[in-house]
Amino acid sequence: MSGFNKVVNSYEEALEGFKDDMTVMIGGFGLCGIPEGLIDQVYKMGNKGLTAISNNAGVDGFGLGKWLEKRQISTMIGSYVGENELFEKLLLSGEMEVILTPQGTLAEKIRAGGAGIPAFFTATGFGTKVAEGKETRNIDGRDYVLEPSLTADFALVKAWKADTMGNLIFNKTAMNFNPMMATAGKITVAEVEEIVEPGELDPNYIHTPGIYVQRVIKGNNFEKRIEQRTVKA
Amino acid sequence: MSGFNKVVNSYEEALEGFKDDMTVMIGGFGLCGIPEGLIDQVYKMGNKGLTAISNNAGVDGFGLGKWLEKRQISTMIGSYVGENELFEKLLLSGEMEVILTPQGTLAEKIRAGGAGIPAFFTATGFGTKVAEGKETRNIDGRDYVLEPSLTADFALVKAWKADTMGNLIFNKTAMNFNPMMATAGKITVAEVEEIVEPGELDPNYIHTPGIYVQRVIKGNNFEKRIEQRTVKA
Amino acid sequence: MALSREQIAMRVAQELEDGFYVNLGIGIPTLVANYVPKGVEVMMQSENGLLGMGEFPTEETIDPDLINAGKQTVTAATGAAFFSSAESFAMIRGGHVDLTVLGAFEVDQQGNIASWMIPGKLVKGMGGAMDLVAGAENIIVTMTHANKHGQSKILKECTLPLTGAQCIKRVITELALMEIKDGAFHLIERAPGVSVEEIQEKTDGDLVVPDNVPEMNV
Amino acid sequence: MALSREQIAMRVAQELEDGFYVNLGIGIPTLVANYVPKGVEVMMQSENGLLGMGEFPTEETIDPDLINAGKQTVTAATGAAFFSSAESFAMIRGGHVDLTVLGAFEVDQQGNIASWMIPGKLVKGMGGAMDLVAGAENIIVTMTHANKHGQSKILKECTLPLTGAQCIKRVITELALMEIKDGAFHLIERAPGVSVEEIQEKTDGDLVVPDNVPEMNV
Repeated sequence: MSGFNKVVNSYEEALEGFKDDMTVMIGGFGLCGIPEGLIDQVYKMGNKGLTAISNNAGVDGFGLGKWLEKRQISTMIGSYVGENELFEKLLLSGEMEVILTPQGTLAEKIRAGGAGIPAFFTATGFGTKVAEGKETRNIDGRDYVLEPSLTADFALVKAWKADTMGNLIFNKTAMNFNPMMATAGKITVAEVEEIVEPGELDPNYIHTPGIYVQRVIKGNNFEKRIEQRTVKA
Repeated sequence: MSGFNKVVNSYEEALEGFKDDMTVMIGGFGLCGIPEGLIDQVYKMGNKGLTAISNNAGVDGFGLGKWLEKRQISTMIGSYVGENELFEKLLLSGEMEVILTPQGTLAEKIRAGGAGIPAFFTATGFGTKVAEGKETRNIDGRDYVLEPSLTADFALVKAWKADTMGNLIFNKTAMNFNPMMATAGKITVAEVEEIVEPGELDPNYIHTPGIYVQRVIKGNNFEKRIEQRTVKA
Repeated sequence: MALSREQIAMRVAQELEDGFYVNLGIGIPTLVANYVPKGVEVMMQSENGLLGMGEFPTEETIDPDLINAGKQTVTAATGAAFFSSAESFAMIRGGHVDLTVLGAFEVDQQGNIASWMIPGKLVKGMGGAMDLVAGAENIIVTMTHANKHGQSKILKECTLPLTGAQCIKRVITELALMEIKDGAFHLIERAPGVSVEEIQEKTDGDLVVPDNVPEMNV
Repeated sequence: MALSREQIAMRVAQELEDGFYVNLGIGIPTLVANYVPKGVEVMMQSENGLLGMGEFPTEETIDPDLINAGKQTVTAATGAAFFSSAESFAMIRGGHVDLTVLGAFEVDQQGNIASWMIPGKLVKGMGGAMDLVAGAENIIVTMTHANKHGQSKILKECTLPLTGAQCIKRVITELALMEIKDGAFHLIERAPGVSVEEIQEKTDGDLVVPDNVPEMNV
């Protein structure tokens, strides 16, 4: 088998080497574009002490909400996380640490992590709680906060299509945090709706080049639950 | 006319407001993916004292080589620039200042400029001339240099196709520095091979969203000169 | 008469210019999209990765992969583009969005804004609000002038944790349109039939009142 | 016998592993692509924005929009991807490239490399070399052991302006394969028929020589 064939055939194989106390990034915005099957597999495996980096924390009983059920997350890094009763309970009881990060800063910290940039300045959060304890600096008359980058042991992302070499394309706003996370995982696992042969994806429109992706798995039966089903009056 | 119709019909209009002593970014890698007509127009207008930010500086008589003929550039920021006899002469005579910047740092400085990141750390260039006079810092055991971002008064980019709203797609390796430069110009002008109606480009595969682009012009007769014509034996 | 939520949105919509790229927050700001003036075209940016947000879908066209930052199903307008969250906030942080409209719990006369956290209650997080207020040159805050207990939210100094420092220049409430500069609120317009005295009474921060305060045209 | 340029490339090619993403510099490194071992597939990264560089085109398929970092016309391999220079160097700087092969004027026993500038001569610029040496864990430098005047380029301390500090761990010359660690060159292999004495003589830096120095298999 070619060294570039990254397709694995089971969720067990997709998460081989995933251990307690690891740092893991999970793509998605709300429930849109989340790697449902990989999240379920981590739930099944029951690993504890995880640092989870994800914009949101799922809802009760779905997405990362499942990890909360089993108290798998010890630290959650996200921008908007409280749409979930259990989350609130774990936060207030101190069972889980939560590091709230502005959404754009979170996205940029992850991109920086993947791109070998250890830290950058941003105006976001200057003068707020977010800047507490961080270095700040005035550059050309404006105040900025120094933000370190983020990387992870595993990045679990959801893509629309992959080729067997791990080149990925995303669909519409299901892209969100997935491309940056794909670059920032030591092991990046992509759960996708369709796997095609190399050459079938147009090289001019690859969102995530395969160099960032270590494993590809075809997901079963994505539920794609909608949080705010809103239609035209 | 809709406020989103960014198409201009002449190079004069495309470069309205372009003045002496401005900072200008010019897309391209070597002669691949350069905005030929916009470069020619600046040559015709004869503006002087320009700070030119471009990976390379063209060749004698073509691309930015033409600006050199008229001594239009006072400061050149690039990564690899000496493929041009006139360039050498201007550099040695002190008629032009040259700020050599590692290619990846240059790309990242431009991206950062467009993205509102005023400065970032990178390991590139640590311990070399590039780091002289710059802040350095050890982060988690590795040494980094602080690099400020770059922006420009005008960014002149070359795309393959645009819609009238300024959404751009690039072709193959003619993409290179163009997408980042498009984000970093106060006024970004895209010279393109084809202009289509809004909706004709697939929103899932836009390389540069129109928000970054102020003017679009259809180029005449791209020469697309090849520097190293290499074919299979 | 104090403005309704819709009227606040209508007044904000008068600030839209043809060709503007606009980010609208949740709540009243969302309503602004319903009142875009005739002859004006705007493109809505949604920070989860969409430039050119269209109207809500029908039951037939609903797509779970196409939502806005409020997690509502939406459509893409003609000429839209999809991109990553990093690209989206590059636009926002880089100052490429022409107008940002968002709600707030409090603003103060230094231009500070508090909109994301009420200590003691559950903290959901700031989402993209801190990036939006840090990135935009042109921000309009829509909010009620006072809380349900009648306490002013237009303050000398914010009491809640800030979303951004010294970044807000315009506020539209049910009573007034105010600009913030030189450490004070400046009354620019009042809601039809609302007296300057009522506005002054409900404003805790320093309020500069010119001789003539025109009524809003809503 | 000292290795030919082709033989140096052949020896480097033995370091390729199936599934490697590789960036090859200009000169001898480019030749490595011709000697990829049987059963090994690699993808070539070209820093101007191409992952999966293919062979040179024919006159019919030549495309001015498709070049490599040496500005030569190339083709795209099956499974290739195009991207911006920022993305390309995100890959490089972020350590995603498995192997980088590049030339040098000098290397020294601290792992410093000088490859871009000879003061007094025209300076063309460093291109992507500084990013490549800073970003890669796994770098092989290919170079001649000495210059045409017989002066060693395998030094105690580089004399030319550096491309990168303390980043080089392996060097392959026409005479030897050496590793750099603990402030010295370690002789690992010698070119067939080349004596340890000749290598020592042409090496200015400290050279650690084990009891047995096998010949390269080229």
